[in-house]
Amino acid sequence: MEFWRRAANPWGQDVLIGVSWDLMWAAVVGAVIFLAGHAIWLRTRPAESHGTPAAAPPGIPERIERHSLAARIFHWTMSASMLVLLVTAFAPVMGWQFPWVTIHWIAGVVLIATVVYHVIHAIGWQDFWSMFQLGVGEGIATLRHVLSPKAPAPPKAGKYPFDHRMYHHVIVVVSLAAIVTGALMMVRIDTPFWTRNPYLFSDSVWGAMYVVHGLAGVSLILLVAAHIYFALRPEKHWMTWSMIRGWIDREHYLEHFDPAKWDVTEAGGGVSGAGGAGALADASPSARRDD
Amino acid sequence: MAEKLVGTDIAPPDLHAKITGRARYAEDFRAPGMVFAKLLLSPMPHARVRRVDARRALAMPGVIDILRADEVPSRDGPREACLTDYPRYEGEPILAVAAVDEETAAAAIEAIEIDFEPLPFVIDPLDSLRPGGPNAYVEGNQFSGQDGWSEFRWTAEDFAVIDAGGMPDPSCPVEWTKGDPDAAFAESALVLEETIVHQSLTHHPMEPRSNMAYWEGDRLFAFVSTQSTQQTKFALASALDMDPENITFVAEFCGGGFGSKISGTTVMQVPAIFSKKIGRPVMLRVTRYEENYIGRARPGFQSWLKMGFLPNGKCNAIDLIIVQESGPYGASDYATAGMIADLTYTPQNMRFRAVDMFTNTPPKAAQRGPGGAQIISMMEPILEKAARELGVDRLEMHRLNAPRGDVKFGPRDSTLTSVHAIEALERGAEMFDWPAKVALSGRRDGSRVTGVGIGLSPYTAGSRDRDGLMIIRPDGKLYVHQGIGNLGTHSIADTARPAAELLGLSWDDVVIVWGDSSKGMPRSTVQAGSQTTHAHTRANHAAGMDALQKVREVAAATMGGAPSAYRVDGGRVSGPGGTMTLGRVAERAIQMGGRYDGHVLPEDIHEQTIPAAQMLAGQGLMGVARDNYGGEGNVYSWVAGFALVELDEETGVVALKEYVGITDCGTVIHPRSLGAQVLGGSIQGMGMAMTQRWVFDPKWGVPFANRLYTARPPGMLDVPPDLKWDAVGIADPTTPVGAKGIGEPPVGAGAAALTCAVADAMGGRCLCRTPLTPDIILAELEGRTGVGRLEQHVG
Amino acid sequence: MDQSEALGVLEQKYSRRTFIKGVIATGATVSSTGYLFRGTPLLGAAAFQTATERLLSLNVNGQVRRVDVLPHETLAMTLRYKLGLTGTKLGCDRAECGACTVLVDGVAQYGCSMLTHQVRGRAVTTIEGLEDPDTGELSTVQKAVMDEGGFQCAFCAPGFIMSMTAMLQDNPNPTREEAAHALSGNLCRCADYDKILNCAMRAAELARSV
Amino acid sequence: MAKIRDMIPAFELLQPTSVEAALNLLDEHRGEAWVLAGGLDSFDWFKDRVKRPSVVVDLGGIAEMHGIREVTNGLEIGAMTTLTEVVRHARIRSEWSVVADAAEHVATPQIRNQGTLGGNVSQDTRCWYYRSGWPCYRAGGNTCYAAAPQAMNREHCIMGRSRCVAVNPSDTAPALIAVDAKMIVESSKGPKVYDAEDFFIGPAIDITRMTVMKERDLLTRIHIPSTWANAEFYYEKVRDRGAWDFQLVSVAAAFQKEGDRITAARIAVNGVAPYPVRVEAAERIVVGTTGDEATAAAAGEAAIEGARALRHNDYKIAMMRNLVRRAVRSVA
Repeated sequence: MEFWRRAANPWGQDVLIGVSWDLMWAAVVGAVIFLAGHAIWLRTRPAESHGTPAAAPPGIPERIERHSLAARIFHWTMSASMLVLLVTAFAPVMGWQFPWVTIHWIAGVVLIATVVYHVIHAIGWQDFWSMFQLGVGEGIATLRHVLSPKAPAPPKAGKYPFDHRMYHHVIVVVSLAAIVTGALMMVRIDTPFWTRNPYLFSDSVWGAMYVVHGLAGVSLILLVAAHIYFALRPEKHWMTWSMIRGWIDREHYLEHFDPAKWDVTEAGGGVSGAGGAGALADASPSARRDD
Repeated sequence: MAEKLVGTDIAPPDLHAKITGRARYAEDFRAPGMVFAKLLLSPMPHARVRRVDARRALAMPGVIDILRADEVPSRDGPREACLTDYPRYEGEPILAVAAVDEETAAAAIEAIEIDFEPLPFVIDPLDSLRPGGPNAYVEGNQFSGQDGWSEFRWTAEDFAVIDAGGMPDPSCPVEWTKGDPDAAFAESALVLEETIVHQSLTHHPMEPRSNMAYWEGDRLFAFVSTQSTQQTKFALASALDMDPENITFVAEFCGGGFGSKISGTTVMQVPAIFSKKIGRPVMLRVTRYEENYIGRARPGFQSWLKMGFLPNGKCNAIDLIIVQESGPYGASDYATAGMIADLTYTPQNMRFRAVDMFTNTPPKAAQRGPGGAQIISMMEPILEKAARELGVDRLEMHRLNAPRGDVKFGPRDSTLTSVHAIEALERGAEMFDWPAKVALSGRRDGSRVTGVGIGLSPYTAGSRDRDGLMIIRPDGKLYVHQGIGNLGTHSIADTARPAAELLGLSWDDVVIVWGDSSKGMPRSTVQAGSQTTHAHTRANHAAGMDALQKVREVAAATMGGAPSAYRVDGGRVSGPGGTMTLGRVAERAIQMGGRYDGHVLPEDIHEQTIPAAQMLAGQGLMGVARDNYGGEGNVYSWVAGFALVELDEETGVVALKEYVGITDCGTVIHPRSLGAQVLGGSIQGMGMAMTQRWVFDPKWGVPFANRLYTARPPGMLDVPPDLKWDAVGIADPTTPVGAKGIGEPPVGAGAAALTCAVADAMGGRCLCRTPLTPDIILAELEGRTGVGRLEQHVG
Repeated sequence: MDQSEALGVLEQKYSRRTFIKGVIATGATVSSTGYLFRGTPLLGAAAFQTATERLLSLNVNGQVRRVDVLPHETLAMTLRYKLGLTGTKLGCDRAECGACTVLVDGVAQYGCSMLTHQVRGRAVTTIEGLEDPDTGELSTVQKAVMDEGGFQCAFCAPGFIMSMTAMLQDNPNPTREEAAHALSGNLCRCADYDKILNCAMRAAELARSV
Repeated sequence: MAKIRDMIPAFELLQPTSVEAALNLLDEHRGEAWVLAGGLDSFDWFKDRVKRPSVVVDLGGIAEMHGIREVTNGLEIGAMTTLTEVVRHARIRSEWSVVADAAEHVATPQIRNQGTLGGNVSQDTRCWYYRSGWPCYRAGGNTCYAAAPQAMNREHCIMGRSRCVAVNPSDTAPALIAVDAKMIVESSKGPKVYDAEDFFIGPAIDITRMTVMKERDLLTRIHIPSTWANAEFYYEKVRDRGAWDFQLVSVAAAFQKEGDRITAARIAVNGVAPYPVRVEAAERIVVGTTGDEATAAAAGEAAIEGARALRHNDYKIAMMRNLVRRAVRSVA
């Protein structure tokens, strides 16, 4: 299997021009194996019981807003553009040939726009820290529990469980890599905005950029496949729905989340907890709406 | 009465071999155990070789050895070596590999790991002239013998003017002025100022510069493709620093050179050195792709021209600035261009400035009419533009400005032996029917517009002081030994005619000996600058006179009476004492020895002639002499070209419909061959004016027009199927035969006739750049963006 | 995969009737005249399996010549370096200049741009084959060229003469324009086109008078 | 690796004598085989040592791919029929003269004697950056050197670009589009028939190919339907030299008329895009007219709709417009 694509530049110097498409196939195969593996592995485990939810603190509404409309719009636009990018990037290589370049770069521009919006939104209006808290202990516990069913279930999470946070971080890194390199690559193609210039950087710099873009691309095959897979798993439907409807019901809330870490009570604003001040921003509107 | 040889059509003696495939060009020779060399060419326009690892290549079965730059002669400064670790253009040979067959050699070259350090490079000379611009050499962009390397730039002010489209007033390393140009311009009724770009173009002779060599002891046997023969032997000897007499130099045929193989080629050293190293004959088969790089090219000009005219159309002042694109090893076209501008338009007031800039493009060399062809094709349309604006007939304009016999030109007021340019113009006007044709100027047929133009082009056409060497053998035949090359001008045979005529021999009794130094060659010219016909009709005439005198003396000595009383004709010498055949005379000469059979040689013959004469001594009656005819002034020949074109305004395509070329080159020796020179040279000029050019990618500094179809030399369908020519035929008084050379001048005439005709078809608009390809013409006509005003190497 | 093995397989699949296998590019040739393609050991072993197939019977200038030819060898190379017929010139080796023009079954083609294995069983004529083999008498075209004083450097001459020969077969009475078109596949850098056309017209004239 | 030219790298030469055998060989040698028709494009690649197939399948011995056959509703030209045969064929000359005309404009007599119609339409682009073996998009790299700001792109395209700006070099392609020819492409999966204009593809679809043909496909026959027989034709090729030159721009057109009115038209231009362009906008304009000057001018303008020049080929826009204009004008 090849990892890189190399070529001799016009002066006969050996330069890197990108990742080998073998990696794309590897990612596809990898994804299939992981999903199948996970499905089988899950069957071998006893059904998860989270035990009876702790006595519900008072004032927890029937429907708890998990994703604001804005957040949902962001999520779906981003995923749409991401899917388009992946299809336009890899389908032609896999043999389905169509004029992909324009669609690809336009989808790229959309993605960039949504990401910019998301960052601003997350910092200004969402509970930024609820995503960026570290939670090492929680991580270890989750890992233990995954490895052996006998290990005690990890403590209930705040708004974003450990695995969600981890996935989010990986996506952030990978997409940013793809976005930055992709944006620079637009210098090399015809867009209405500028005349292209393949000589903006040296061969080797471009080569490195193509490699990063390619690696990010094939990683995204894996990540997106996994994400969709989990979203579709029956036991996760309630959460998938929350990305469509925006809310989860009290049962799932009490079953999966620690009210102490994700306070959704009217009084929540006053309660100090791991959610911290940030929690206000997120929790209070839902509370208000439930009035 | 002796058969008339001068002025008749006689097929050259080598023609039979040429048309039956027997003629052997360098690549047709074979030697037992011959192996093949291949060159590794630089992939970069300017670089330094950091590391070469040939272990894998040398380990290949069939690979014999490698030849590196440190094993071949090299000199400091901008001087070319046959191999180098410091390549100054893409395609410069770095090293050579020899193998049992070419395929193995090629595979070996590919197996060599070589690492280059890229260096800054210059493709367009103006870049190197700009403040802070790059240099073609690490050491600088100018070189002089005394001061070595330096950096030469024009000022920001100069470039401000240039970029604004004006004519700068820059300092230049080369500058001369005569008269008072500024005062003269003030008096001019019309002053034209133009920016002109003349492209660089490759020679591309049909035969690439392949060659083969082997050694027997200390003797080198070299089989080379070269324009000259004897002088190339000396060039090779000095390059290899060896005794010329230890070289057996074979160059029976040359598949074209046009200035690119004058005294051989640099690459001819490779097989010579390599075969010595490995002790086996080495054939270096140069491919067209390689020829494109190492095969030489005409230097391009970027130029500013100011011409002043009096009301009657007489040019009274010229201010000319030339930036020459000189490649890595220089060229001197610009100097000739200045001289010829002054000679052709006789302004009396002229300022000439030039700078030759080293560039990292393949090496430049004289190309048929070097300098002259460029400047004529550039300036004639300006002259005709002036005619239009002053309302003077263009033929009259050319006649008015053409030089008379008393012309003094150039910085040192050089003179001419003879000039009949005006007669050439008049004969041409008659043959072309100028009045009728000029009436067609501007005629429209649908989108096609007719244009007519005239190009008058001079060039040097002779030299003196060479030696002639010939022998009448006992078989009664005259053996004329020629040291000049055989590049297709037929001069090896034609320059022998005067001698044969003097001796009253029929052409069947004349044997031409050429192309092999072991057969004995007299001191000869390099076959360049159209010297040969002039120089060697004189030299052979002198040797013929010597032979004639000796024949009479031998006859007198044998049969009694005074030598002067003996007449030589029809292979016999007869006089008071009776008659004897020249064969018998030859036998007697051998018996008499001394100066008669060459055992005693004239004092004044050149040292290069002596070994040949000594080798031939005792084999017959020897005619050997130096050309002592002397004569003052420069020898120039002229061609006046007349063209009629149709320009299609919808496609920019120019179709040449009629062409007439008239030459003033003195006495006509071989009419059919002269016609071939006049028309062939003119067509080369047409290719220069219309299609041929280099193209370089500015980012990578590599040429793209590296195939014949991209370099675009003219083919059969690019010229009308019938072209006309004639010669004025007035003998040059300073030479006994009256003949001058013809090789160079037609090129400028053919080119200028077309650049003028195209300008005429465009209503007098001069594009002032060549080649005039459809894209450039159409862009101009349609007012679309074309190539930049001063861009070199585009298209 | 070992090529001889592959070919073994192929041989079973295709009977010789429907599938003539070109010789493969391995093994040393037994040619003694091969200068250019001496058949370098580089190209691998297994000579014994292929040497026989590489031996071709070429019909050149009326003679059948047995010659050892590599599959990727061009006709011009075989002629020049294996058969010693150096009259066929290589000006560009890219089907651009016409110096290598030869007749294949009477049709003018560029010898530099066809494989020798493609002319198997066809009649090849080169410049050396135009003279009468017995009397050495020049062909009509050659005589015409002699009459007109021929070419300049003449490196292009063999190719032009072959093209003229082919032209006269197709069109015995060409106009100058037609002749120019028929000869447009040959380049003359001396640009002696006017005289070359004179030769062509003279050749047609001689052919008619014969 | 040091650059060497004009030495064909060794390959295995296979000379099948039937289409079936050829297709089997292509399957057999998937990924390493090169199809050789007349060879004039192939030998260039080989001699440049840029393309180094280990197996070459020479179609020269396949009798069924040679010659011109009369078929119901038209002619069928074997893909291995030489251009000279096409030029000299009586019916093509009289009924589809534009095809003979185009074929006669190819390079030189020697090349037409060897080059085939199939090869002429299948040949690769002449972009000199690509032909030099540079790692451009078309060569599987990630750059178009010809579209760089300072690049030399006088011969390149003014429309249909997608990263690559090369042009299709075929002289016969536009003529075949003008007569609505059908290309029959066979593979071991069976034959497929393409309209001439769909046979050529642009870089947007696949930047590494000029035609629909993938590896293991063979263009075996070209069918010329009677539909356009004896129409009024126009062909013109603008080039730098009178012989051995590719088009700067070429146009081929066919017009059907009733009285002096044009009832149907097909106009194709080559040298302006990575594929021969059928200018339907111009066709629509001329139908119903007499091909008068005004119509011709309008058609010319319609043809260059959306054309965009590179640094050195702005002239091509005018040239294309003028050639289309001339083609239409020729009818009147």
